[in-house]
Amino acid sequence: MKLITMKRVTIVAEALLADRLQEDVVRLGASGYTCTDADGKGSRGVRASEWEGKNIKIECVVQPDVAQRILKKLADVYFEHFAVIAYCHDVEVVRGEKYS
Amino acid sequence: MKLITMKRVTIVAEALLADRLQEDVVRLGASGYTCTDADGKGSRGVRASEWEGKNIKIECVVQPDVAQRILKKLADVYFEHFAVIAYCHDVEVVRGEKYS
Amino acid sequence: MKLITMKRVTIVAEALLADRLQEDVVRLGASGYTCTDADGKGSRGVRASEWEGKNIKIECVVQPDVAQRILKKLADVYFEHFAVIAYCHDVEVVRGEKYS
Amino acid sequence: MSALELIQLNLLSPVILCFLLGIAATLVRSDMRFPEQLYHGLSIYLLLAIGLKGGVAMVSNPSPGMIKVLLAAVLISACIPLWLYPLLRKLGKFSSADSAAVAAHYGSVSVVTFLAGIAFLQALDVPFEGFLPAVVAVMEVPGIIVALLLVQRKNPAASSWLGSIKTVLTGKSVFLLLGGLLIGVLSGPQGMEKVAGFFVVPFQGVLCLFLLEMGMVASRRFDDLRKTGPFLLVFAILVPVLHAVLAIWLGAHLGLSRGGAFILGILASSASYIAAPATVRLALPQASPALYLTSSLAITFPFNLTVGIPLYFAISAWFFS
Amino acid sequence: MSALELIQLNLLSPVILCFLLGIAATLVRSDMRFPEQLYHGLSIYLLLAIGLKGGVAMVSNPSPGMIKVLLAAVLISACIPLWLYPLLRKLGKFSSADSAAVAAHYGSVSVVTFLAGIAFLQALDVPFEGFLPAVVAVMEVPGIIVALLLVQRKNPAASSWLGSIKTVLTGKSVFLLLGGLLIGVLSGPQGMEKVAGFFVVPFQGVLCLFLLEMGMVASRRFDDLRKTGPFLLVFAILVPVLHAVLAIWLGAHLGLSRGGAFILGILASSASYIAAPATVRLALPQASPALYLTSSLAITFPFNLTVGIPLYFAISAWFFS
Amino acid sequence: MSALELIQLNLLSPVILCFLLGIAATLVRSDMRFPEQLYHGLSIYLLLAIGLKGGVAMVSNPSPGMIKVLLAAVLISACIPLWLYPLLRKLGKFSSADSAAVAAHYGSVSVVTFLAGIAFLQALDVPFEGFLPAVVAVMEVPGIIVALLLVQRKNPAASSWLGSIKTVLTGKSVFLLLGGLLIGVLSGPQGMEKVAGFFVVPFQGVLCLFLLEMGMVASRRFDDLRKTGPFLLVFAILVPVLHAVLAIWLGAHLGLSRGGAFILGILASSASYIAAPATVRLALPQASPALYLTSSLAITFPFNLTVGIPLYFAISAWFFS
Ligand SMILES: Nc1ncnc2c1ncn2[C@@H]1O[C@H](COP(=O)(O)O)[C@@H](O)[C@H]1O
Ligand SMILES: Nc1ncnc2c1ncn2[C@@H]1O[C@H](COP(=O)(O)O)[C@@H](O)[C@H]1O
Ligand SMILES: Nc1ncnc2c1ncn2[C@@H]1O[C@H](COP(=O)(O)O)[C@@H](O)[C@H]1O
Ligand code: NA
Ligand code: NA
Ligand code: NA
Repeated sequence: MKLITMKRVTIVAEALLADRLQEDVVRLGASGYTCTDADGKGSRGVRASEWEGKNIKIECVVQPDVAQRILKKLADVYFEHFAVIAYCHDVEVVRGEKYS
Repeated sequence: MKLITMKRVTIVAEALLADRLQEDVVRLGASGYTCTDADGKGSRGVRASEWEGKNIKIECVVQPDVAQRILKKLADVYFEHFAVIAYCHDVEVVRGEKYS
Repeated sequence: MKLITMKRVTIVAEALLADRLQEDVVRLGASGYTCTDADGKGSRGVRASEWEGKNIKIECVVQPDVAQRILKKLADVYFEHFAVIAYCHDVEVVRGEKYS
Repeated sequence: MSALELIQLNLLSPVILCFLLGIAATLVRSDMRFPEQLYHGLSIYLLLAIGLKGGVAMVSNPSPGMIKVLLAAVLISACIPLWLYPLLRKLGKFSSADSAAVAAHYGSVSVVTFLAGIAFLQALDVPFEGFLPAVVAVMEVPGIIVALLLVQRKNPAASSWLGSIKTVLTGKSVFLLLGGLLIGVLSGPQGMEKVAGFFVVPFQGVLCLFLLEMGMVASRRFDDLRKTGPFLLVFAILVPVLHAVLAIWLGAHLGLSRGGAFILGILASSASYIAAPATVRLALPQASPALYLTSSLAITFPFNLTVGIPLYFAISAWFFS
Repeated sequence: MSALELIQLNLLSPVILCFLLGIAATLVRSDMRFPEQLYHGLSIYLLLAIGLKGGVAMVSNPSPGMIKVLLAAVLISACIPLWLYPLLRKLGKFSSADSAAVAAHYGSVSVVTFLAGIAFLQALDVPFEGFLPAVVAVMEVPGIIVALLLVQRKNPAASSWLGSIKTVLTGKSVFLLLGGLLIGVLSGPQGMEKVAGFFVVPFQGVLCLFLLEMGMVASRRFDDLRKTGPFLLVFAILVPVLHAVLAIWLGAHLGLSRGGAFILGILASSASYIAAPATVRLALPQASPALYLTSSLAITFPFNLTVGIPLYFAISAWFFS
Repeated sequence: MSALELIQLNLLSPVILCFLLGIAATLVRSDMRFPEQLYHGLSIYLLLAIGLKGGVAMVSNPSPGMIKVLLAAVLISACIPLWLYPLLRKLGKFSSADSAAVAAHYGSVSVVTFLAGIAFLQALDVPFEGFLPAVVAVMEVPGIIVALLLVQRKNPAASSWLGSIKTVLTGKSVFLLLGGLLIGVLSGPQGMEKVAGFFVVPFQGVLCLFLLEMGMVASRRFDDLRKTGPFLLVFAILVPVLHAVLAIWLGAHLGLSRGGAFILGILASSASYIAAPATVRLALPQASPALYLTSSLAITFPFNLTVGIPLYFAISAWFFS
């Protein structure tokens, strides 16, 4: 069982951004993503549509350079005005070729 | 893109504890948390209100010492009688200052 | 607070497989699992029952050898025809004995 | 009608048949799942609707003696744990925490059993007091509080006193029952007329759907019956019958109609499986949910729905003749 | 009425218009999302309600020959895959797994198409047999099992035989249809009276809402039509028409009323898109969902709803005059 | 009736009492949670039902002058931001983005306020034009677009122009209102008859349940009132009254009935809290949601529901006597 090391990027953001962030991660090189509904509290606590769905969590398994690009894009574009956090860590996957 | 290493703590617990655990992690130093609904099976399998929401999963990104304190608190207070598991691992975040 | 290193395995799969995968991980040695509903997009995009629940995400904290076995089983049995991804990484848990 | 005819009438009503169908779903391992949010939605509907109807009934047919009945109802709730706790300790050999936990459940009430009782009265065209939803509301909390007072809590995980009381008081059933009553009283029959198409016409059918789910929930606990032993089984059937008889007798003396006294009996007899478990779990984490939920949800609740309701109604004839 | 007038009547009914609105929602890329749990809740309601009504009809207007019709219905379902499998293998050049998968879908039935057929009959005031929901229930499973028997499964991921049969038998539609029927029979017209405000009065409107969602679901598959080729398109329209005609003819000979024979035609004609896909996906993972879901959900289902229903009713006149 | 009597009538209607009960739930910190998917389900129902009823009314009682009214409605929406933007900039000292954001909300409309207005007219038996749902649909979008045009967007996170317009146009309220209207027109009174048990009979009651949730949502924003200052409070009450009076006057001149003119007033007066916030958040991320949501959801919406509706109706008497 050969395992290959990749990065998993986790993004938590207000639900309104779902479509955009999903497009972004794919455009930046993710071969896919997994998205779950979430609730949360942060330092800002600002959200525009309280009862229209709260937060979403997007997770994608990507090559390290793609992870870098995704985090950079988030920092540049979304961090200032939107409720968004993001982080990444190493994971070991089976069949690494699926993710590139 | 400078990344800073932090700890992500994951807590899975019966839904009834949601409010208390969220207050706990914030009191112990987390700048925020993300909470999702979950189902699950463990070694105990005890739950008081089957159809009133099952488990919850709380994830928070914190400084290592805060992670330690959270895990300790959980072990001391909740592990004996409640359906709770918790673990942590390293993550790399953008803008580490947000989390302290 | 003594922490013990274990593996967390994450499986994302089409919802139809939920029962089977849960049985599989327990049979292969997991002491429990946590399961959340999820949405997602991958390279295949094939699913049989679009509106009957989308994806599920199963997470389990296990001994390294159990993690190996779970990943192998998934690769052998499910990867060819089903929409499934899986990966694992190290986590630190309190009271490691609970997981074996 | 004889008790047997009443039991048959009850068992063949759509409401109870749906409950039995829910039990069957678990037994044949059907993959039917009841959406959780639908369950919550239906419960909001049922609580608000029964409150509303009660409120309107209160202004259109005011029944005297409400305050007296409410006080008696609080007293009943508060006293139940006082005798159940020693009973469970001594006869049942339960731990202190387990005894208090079970006592709390029988001190509180089951709203769904109440609704089934009302549906039963309506099928028989027996009248009852409009303020009964208020009786449900005041009976939900006292028994839980008294039971928790009976046992010392030194567990670090146990919720604080204030926390426990807050949990039960802000529960949605108390809030919606009283809120519905108030709206019913304020908007009166003309207001009701406009919303009867939603809150009255489909009510019994919605109750059917809800009981389908309750049947599934209750029967998922049937497996635990083997673990909990025969004492609990006997306890969870005899105690409700006893409580029902005493409360009906008391209701008759308080001047309630036969329907009203019967409902008071149902309430005293029933055991909570929503407010009490949530509160007890946090306040007495060392108590075993397998014990208190099995007795209230897997024994008393199905017993009351199927046999208890017609039985108590037959019994109520003794006091009203 | 001519077939054309019937088509017009059908297309302008709120039920079908809501279905078309659902399709439009996908085409104009509206951001409307139908809550998943609402979908599940409505389906539970519709299945239980149609069962209930059938059960009550069975006791108030018993129709003879139910057993005969049920047996014939099982036979129809079981035989359909037997001729469709070679047809798809030879003419369609489909793989063995794909052929069996598609055959399984046409051997089973679509409950929603059945409900739309019933609504159509009610709009025309045409009577039908009360036991028809039982016919739906028995037609759901046999075709799937027969189709799976036709192909050898050596894939390690494939579910076991027993597993497949269990999946289809414990499905919620079979369970709720039969459960509803039983409740209807047991509680009878007086029981029904109490719950008619929920299970009868709003039924057609609920069906509208449900078809709004079904329109969105079906049309999301339209894109796949380009991939699946012309053979499947022709197959998924001609085969249903053929099945409908044969089943109506058979129904007439079995002594069914015109309405009943028409419904038997609808059922034979319709293709499953709930029970069959779930079972087939697990039993034949190598078969392409794009093929079987596109044909049943994106072609046959909309065709039957819009054109098939009035067409089959017009055809049924040949056998009843 | 005097304005005061009308206010009392409105405040004691079940619909408004449920809204107040929702506010109370937040204030007493009840743990009642309204299931999110139920909220979405009810909103789909309400939009479709009101559209349907309007469509049927359009064919059974055609009212002249629809096009004229629709054009006027678009114009009203489009003009509102043009004067509110400078007002907020100058008098309110708001940033450019904040001013445009708030202006967008008042240029659009609140469907729930509209529904409450209709319920109010029905309680008084005042007739109104069938095409009013179309007026709601056309008033939702223009004000938002005009407001966004008023401010330059150079933020990299801001959504593109096309994106913003797409978001508002494909929103579910516009789609369902117009879709319902179309279905109503096509299927006519006979079609309606079949589904009235679902789309008409329970309508007001469903609206009650929906407003219970809206009360909770609105009141969760009450805390922000302290942060936003007195200017916004005055703004969010006076501006709606002014808009209502002007629109009623205009409606009277366009030949609308008193009911119709009153509804036009309600619409002009109301502020969006669904379409506008979603669009503005993405198009003007630097604008503060605390400002625009507090004013529209926590001030204008409750004000209009409780005081505005009866007040505007009393005012409408000036123009129709
Ligand atoms: N320290 C944290 N750990 C986990 N999740 C967080 C943390 N801080 C914020 N979040 C999540 O990110 C969302 C936005 O955070 P913020 O922008 O700080 O309001 C919150 O709603 C949480 O779901
Ligand atoms: N790179 C990825 N990162 C995270 N999740 C993924 C990724 N690729 C696929 N998935 C998830 O796995 C499911 C199946 O993927 P696939 O088999 O590629 O269609 C998708 O629906 C996603 O939820
Ligand atoms: N090994 C495990 N891996 C992942 N989640 C677990 C594991 N064991 C328990 N859980 C989760 O923790 C909850 C409580 O576990 P327990 O206290 O063992 O019953 C379960 O319902 C699961 O959601
Ligand atoms: Na009791
Ligand atoms: Na068929
Ligand atoms: Na406006």
